[in-house]
Amino acid sequence: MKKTLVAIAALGYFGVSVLLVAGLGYLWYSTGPAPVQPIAFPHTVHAGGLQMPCVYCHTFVERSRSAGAPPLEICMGCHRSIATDREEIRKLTRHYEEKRPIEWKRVYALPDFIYFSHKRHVKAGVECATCHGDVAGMKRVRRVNELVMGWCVSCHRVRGASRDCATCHK
Amino acid sequence: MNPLALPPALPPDTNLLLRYLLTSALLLYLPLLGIVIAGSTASLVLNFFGRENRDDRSLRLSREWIEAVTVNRWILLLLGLLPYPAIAYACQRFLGGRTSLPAIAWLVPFGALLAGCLLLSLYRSAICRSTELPAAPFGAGMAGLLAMISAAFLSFLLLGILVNPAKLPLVRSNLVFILSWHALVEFLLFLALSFGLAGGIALRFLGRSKAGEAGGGPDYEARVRTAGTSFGMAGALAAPALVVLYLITLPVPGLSTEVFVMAAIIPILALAVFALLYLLPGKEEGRPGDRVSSLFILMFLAVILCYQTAVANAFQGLSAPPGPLAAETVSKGGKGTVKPAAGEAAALEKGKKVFDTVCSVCHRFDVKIVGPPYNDVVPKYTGNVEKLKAFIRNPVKVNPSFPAMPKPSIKEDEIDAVARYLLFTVKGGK
Amino acid sequence: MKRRDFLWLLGVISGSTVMTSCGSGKSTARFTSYLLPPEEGIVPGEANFLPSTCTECPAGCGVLVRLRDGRPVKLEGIPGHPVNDGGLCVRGQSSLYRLYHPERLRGPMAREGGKHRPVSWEEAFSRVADSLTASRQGSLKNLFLSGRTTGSLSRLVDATCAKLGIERLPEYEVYSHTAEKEANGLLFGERDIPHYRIENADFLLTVGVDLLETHVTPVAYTRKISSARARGDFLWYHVEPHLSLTGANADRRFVLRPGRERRLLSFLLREVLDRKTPKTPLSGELLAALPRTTASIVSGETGIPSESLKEIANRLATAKRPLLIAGGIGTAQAGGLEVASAAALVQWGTGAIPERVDFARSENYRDVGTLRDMEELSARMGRGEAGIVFLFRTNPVFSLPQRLAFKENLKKASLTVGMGDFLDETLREVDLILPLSHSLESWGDVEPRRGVMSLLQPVLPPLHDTLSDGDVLLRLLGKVSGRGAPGSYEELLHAAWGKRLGEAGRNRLLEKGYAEETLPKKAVSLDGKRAAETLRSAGPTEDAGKPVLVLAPSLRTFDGRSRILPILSEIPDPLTTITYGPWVSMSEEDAARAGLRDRDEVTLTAADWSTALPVKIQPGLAAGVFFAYRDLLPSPPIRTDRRTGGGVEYIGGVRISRTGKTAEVPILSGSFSQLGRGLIPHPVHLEEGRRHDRWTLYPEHEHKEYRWALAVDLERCNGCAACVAACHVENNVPVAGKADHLKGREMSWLRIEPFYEKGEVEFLPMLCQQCHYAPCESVCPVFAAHHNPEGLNVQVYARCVGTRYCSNNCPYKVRRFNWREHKWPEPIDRMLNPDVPAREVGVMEKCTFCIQRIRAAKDKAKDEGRKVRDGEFTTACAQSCPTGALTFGNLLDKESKVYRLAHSERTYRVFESLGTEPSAYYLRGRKP
Amino acid sequence: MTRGESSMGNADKYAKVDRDILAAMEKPGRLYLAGLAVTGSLVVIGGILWAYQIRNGLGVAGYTHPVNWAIYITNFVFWVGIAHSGTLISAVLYLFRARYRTSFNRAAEAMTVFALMVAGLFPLIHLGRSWVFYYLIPYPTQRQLWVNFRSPLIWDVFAVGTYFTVSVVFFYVGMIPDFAIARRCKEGIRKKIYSALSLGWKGTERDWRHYAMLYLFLAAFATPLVASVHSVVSWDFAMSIVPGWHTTIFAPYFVAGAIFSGIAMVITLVVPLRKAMHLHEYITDDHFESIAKILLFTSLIVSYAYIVEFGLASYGGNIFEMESFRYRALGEFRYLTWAMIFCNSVVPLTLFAKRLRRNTTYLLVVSLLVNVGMWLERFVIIVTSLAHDYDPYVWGTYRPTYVEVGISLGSFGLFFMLYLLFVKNLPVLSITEIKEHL
Repeated sequence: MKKTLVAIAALGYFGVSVLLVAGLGYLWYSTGPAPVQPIAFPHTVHAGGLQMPCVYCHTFVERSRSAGAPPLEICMGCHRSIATDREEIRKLTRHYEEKRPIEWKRVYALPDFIYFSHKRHVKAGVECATCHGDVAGMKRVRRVNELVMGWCVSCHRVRGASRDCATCHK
Repeated sequence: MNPLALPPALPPDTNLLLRYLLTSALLLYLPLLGIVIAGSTASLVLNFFGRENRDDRSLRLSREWIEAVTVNRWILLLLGLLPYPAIAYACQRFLGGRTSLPAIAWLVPFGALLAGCLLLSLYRSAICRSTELPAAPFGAGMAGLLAMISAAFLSFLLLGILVNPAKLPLVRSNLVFILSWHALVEFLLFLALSFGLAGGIALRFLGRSKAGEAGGGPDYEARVRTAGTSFGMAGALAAPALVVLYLITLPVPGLSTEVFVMAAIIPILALAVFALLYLLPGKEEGRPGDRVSSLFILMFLAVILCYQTAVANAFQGLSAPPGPLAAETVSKGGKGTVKPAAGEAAALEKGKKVFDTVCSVCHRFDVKIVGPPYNDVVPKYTGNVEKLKAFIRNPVKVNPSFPAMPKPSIKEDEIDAVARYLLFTVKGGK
Repeated sequence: MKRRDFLWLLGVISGSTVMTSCGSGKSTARFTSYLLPPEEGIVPGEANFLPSTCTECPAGCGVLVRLRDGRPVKLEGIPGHPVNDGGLCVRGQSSLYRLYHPERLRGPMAREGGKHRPVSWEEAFSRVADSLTASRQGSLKNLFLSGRTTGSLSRLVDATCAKLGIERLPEYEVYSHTAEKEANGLLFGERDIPHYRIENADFLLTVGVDLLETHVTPVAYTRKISSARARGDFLWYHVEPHLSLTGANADRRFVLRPGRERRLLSFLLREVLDRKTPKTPLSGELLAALPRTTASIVSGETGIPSESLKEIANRLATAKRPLLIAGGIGTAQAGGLEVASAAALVQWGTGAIPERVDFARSENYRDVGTLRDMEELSARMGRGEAGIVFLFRTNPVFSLPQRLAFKENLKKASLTVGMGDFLDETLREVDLILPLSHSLESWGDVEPRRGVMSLLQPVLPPLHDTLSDGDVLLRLLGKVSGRGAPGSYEELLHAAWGKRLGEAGRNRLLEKGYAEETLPKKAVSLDGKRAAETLRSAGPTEDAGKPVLVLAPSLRTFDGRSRILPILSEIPDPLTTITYGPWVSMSEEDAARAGLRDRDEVTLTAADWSTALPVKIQPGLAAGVFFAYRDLLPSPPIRTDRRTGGGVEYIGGVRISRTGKTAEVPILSGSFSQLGRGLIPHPVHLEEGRRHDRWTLYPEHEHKEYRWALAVDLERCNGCAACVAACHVENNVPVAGKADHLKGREMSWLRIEPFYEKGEVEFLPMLCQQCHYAPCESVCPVFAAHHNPEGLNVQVYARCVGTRYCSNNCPYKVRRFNWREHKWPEPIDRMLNPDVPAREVGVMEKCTFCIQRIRAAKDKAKDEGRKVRDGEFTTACAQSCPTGALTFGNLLDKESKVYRLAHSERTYRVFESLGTEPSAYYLRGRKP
Repeated sequence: MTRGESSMGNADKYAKVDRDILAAMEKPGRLYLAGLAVTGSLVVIGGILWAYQIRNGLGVAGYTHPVNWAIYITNFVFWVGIAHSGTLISAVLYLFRARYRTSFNRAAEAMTVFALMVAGLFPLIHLGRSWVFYYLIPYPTQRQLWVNFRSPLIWDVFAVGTYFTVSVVFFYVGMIPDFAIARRCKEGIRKKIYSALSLGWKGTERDWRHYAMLYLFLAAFATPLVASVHSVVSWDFAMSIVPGWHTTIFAPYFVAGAIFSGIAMVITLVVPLRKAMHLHEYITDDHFESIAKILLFTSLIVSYAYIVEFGLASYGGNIFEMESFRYRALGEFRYLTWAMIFCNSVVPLTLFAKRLRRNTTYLLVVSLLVNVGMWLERFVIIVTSLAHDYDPYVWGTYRPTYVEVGISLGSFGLFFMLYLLFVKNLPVLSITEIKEHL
């Protein structure tokens, strides 16, 4: 009697731990560094194959604190005529015609209380890849750096940029 | 010059090969270290409480155990120490890829390990001679154990860095930042597995006593079984929880499906161990020692593979760590051989910018991408800027083999600038 | 802002959650591909500005709307605007809350039995149309009552009324300035309020008029006065029975018995005429009509010592460019007409007309009706003559006295249609509610002053199912005519502007937000005969009877229309520092006599009215005079003046009796006296001697490029609290609410401390002093409070653990702690400034000289490869200050304005003896 | 061989000692259980209230601006104070070889440990964001931030931390031999635990030699801590610029106060203990008399400090300071102030009478009053000084809510619960030492 009880308990314990591992796995997959986007945009083709400059789509990266996702008009600029038969492109055109903005899943997000300006960093000569990794090589964009404070600070340290709290903390 | 300084990047397959070699080396090494630690712990504890109330059985077990785990001092030294520098250097060189730590970081645990082995062998030889152990060797044993444990811990901290490359700049500037939660958890996991393995080994090798021997006999064997079983149980029960913690504390970039799969194996194996030990019959032949041990070895393997994959993930897609500012800015800057006409320069500069940001999406001068190479199409406009500008303003499909060129969203002055730039460049100006 | 921008913004506006109230949450700013690239000059993530007009009160100040991703987040005055020239009052700063207020009407509603139920616009309009025809058959009069409307809207209303056979009633304003208009009408044939050019005067005498609170166009007056003061030869005397902010800021303030203004005025008139004869001498008839009196008599009547009387008269007569303004409660009384016309005559006599009293640019109050008009309206409705009654942006039920029974009579109309933005007292009574858009959601223009046009333009699409003022009328017209709306109001306006200003003029209007027409000088002539009659026909001075309750206009909520803005109850009344709830102010003597202490509740009883109010003892108030702000007293017992038909704001013969209860009134000030602690020292450098040299082990703070500092000129500060409101909005300072205020947990980063000394009050704006040796920094265990290289005491909210040691150690007590989580109910959360995080529960927060603005300015400067220029940007408080009392800048820049001020001999710093070396410099004492 | 067995002559005496003292650890009676229940429920209530406060923010407590610190810090200082006499009695008296120490030391040491546990909670309870308390601990983080070593609060963290560690070790080491004895008398699981706790104590000469050395060392080490820790705590106030806090006298003043309140608490605890556990032979009236003398002495020091404080303010000529003390003596908290003076300065004077010193009931009453008085002292110092500081505009007041009160009661509950548990599970008197002195 006691033996079976213990056996059940043990089974439960190990089972739960396996489930936990699975759960963590799922969590990582759903909210992890490489979310599945509404439209499977291949950076490998655009930034990789065509070697399009990042600025062509992320228009504001040199002008604003937020790089921003390209307005659909920019995509349509080419895809009115190019590769219009592909499924993903059809999705794009549908969005454009129905005047529905595309809600991309965020890959990198900073807390509310942080002030970060792409403009400043780009103008200081930081390559996009320094933080975003080799995006041209990613079929689905993957977070390669956890944006933790120490990471930012160490880079500021190395480059001799300002390390006053108020530089980043609003 | 740091002896462990970075080599030039290796060809990827070499890297991979070495990585697998390293894995197997670790697989050999970590369990061994673990056994030594766990075994000597057991021995010391038994000895301590044995002495307290004249308990020959525990004293004897204590002796046997330490003998089992440290076969003799030379082997101990050999096995314990030789692989270490190799692994350290390998980690440095291949796991880390572009990373490097100061040599001292690897030398400290190595030294600790050395000391640990020596002290433990002292203890071992002492306890082999007599059961009524004088204080000094006991202390030596304690010290040795501590040294071993700290050595192991430090190594794990160092390995932990490689799962979180973003930390490296910090560690370089301040070694304290080597501390990390997931390294701690991994270390605990390692200890748990080691104790389990030690338990397995105890069940396998110890307690084979001839009758009539002092402190021998069946109850001694019972004692051995309980000891072994409890060690094994402890390991089996601790492992799953620690695995979960390990996954939680692992830096996100290190995670991937493989890691989770590998991690999920461990609780299952642990369950198997538990079952084995729990259903352990009291009889001689039912010794599950070898099976238990092998299961624990498997768990070790899983953990190590987990770790390796995590490291691989962490480094995948990561570009060069930030160097000082100058390095980046120098790479920028225009390239010019033929000077353009004075005054024209500004317009050309502007034109180039437009080309870089807009046209270059589909066009190059010499190669065909989406659109035709300029060197083929632009020359026909030579000396006729307006015509080219008109085309850019609203393009018309010319060559059926290319998709129609979309109307670029650029302003009039930009159109003018880029047209001039194109003509100038195809003329061979650079 | 054009349609395509709305298209671009599509998705941002629609239910974008901008910031969670939890400061530490991951940013929820969305990552969206919009359809079109935004307009030139609009960069997502960066702010842009659009001009519009503030509609919080009829003054019509121009505002620049600060937009972030299509959301208005801040209002600032338009520099150079003819009305407010960059300044903005506390109400204007707060009025964003009106746009985002959660209780705004979200769609048309119709009364079903007792309750209102939502209906469609179509339904609503057809209902109006039906009953229009119905009342046409039933020979009922349809009436249209609105608040003051000017410019194109007024014309549109006229047109609509004409088309639909509706009688447009005179506009209803609580502050209608009837007597002044009447007097000007009688004497000069100009039935309007002239534009007072105070900036040209060298001596200003104001009688009862509340220039700084509500009178016609307070911000304009404030700026004019401060510019006159800046000239140095300006002197300002004020005469009033109670204590007002205006009085508190005059150079000298004389207290007279309520109701005796006419005696004073006639004395002054007499004196002036005796001393100097005007360019066009007065007719003998008029001179004969002037009442004869002497200083001693008048002194006896008014209670002003006769030497002071002589002094005033003397100044008035001898000043080169004197100006006398009587108004506000000074003329809203029995015999107000005499006061006003005497004042007008003085203006005439002293040659103030037309240089300083400009009728050419009069303030467009012609169409505003009187209290008597409302009596008639109420009576007509009572007699059942009214068909449809339209109530357009007006709230008579709240402000009219009980005796008019307006509320009851309203029910007798066949249909009552209310148009407004909130379910206020009036709209609660009507049958049909047509919600109007906020002025930031609609096109329009106002003409607050003749020849001055100010633009209203939509900066965001309507948040709710509302229509703009114009479009409602157009749609109604369309419905009734059955031919659909004759175009949108927008088109109509553009056409009108084109016609009036020409193409170029219209574009300038759209770009700058205002347009000024050049008008010919208007020469008015005095009608001596009528003037004489007026003076003769004056009855005997009827004494209000003691004690008198003065219904003072309120700085914070005008006539009560701004009560719904939560932030205005959050900001303390400058004189009493009371935030929430009504109260009656009482002189020390009276309180002592009745044995009353602060917060004791008393019942005020007048002829046919009584109410219970808590008491606040008000230093500097004359015995026998109580005063309460009118906006806090629903339907007060106001009599109608028999001659002008205006309201009488003095309530005589008020009896008080204590109820024995003590009400809960949040009085923020712990002490009205500075107890000799030298916060406002006299003379300035009394603390100089006690400055000690320091010896420290720690490295000195060094400032390489910038060291930010703020200079506060106490001579200019008039305590109007505009800066406080600006700070609230700019920095997402939460609204704590009454319960917290009672516990002393207000959240404002910037407060204005009134300190009284023998009845005289001085205001001390207190904000974080950004000390060089800050006591708060050394005690913070986690470096949440730290000193940044630019001399600011930065607070890192994410790091703060909430030991509150910093606040204990702050001698100025300017740090605020988040005692609880402050909610931002939708849609107010869209008003949050994205550049400033909303603070989490349990963290300390404080002023950092608007570090987000500093950051932006430095960013811009860096792009252009230069240092930040002086005056290139400024803090929210300094920007909003109508008097320019606050100056912000870089102390390391020897050329900067703030450097000059910081090194003036008028400068001191609060608690200098503590050696904290603040970066906030206070200036006191007139320039020598 | 324990000393107990070494000299056969007193064997029975020794046996009796073991019996008596271990008898205290036998099955608990009704009263004990009731006490446990009461204290336990207080703890639960306190816990719930704390949870409530964490969920809804500190606003649920009566704190205001400007009174940012109040009851929680008061409790913190109070409990740290209580903690002091523990080590003091034990260590200092050990160094002085004071015989009557043996009857108090164990109780006192236990008190130290528990009081510190309770005290340690309050800085956390008091935090606005308790869940990030670890920002206060200097540990290497990826943020590359350290704590601000200029802040007295950080000194607190260290001081209290050190003191806690040392007193725990001291407490434990002192008990090792007794565990060994308990090990012999007990059966079952408890035996296992005791034998584990006794660290294989064998009672050989070697053991005793090491033991004595270690204990002496710890005593010597702990004594200066008594002074240092409370000085540091007092600097929380003295280092600030708040009028009424910013005084040089605070360090000695607080140390004296701490010992004062601690001694009082010892009496409060030991008197009932002696009664309940029938330990009259081991804790005699002489012992009480001597400890009462200490109480009297420290009371005099504290009173002197009061006089100095008010004196400084009155002739210091600093208007802020003057106002602060005027408010303290005559303001709305005046009753508390005078109650405090009565309890701390007036009542103890009666102890000049020998008869009263030897009357345990009277001592109990006095000690209770002193506890109250000392709590009030901290409260008055903290609250009144904050309520009226520099800028008169922000002057405010403070009214506690049920949350603070509940949590404070909870803390007392926790303390006494721990104490009750201690009484039943560990030897309340140092058996071996008592034997030494037989």
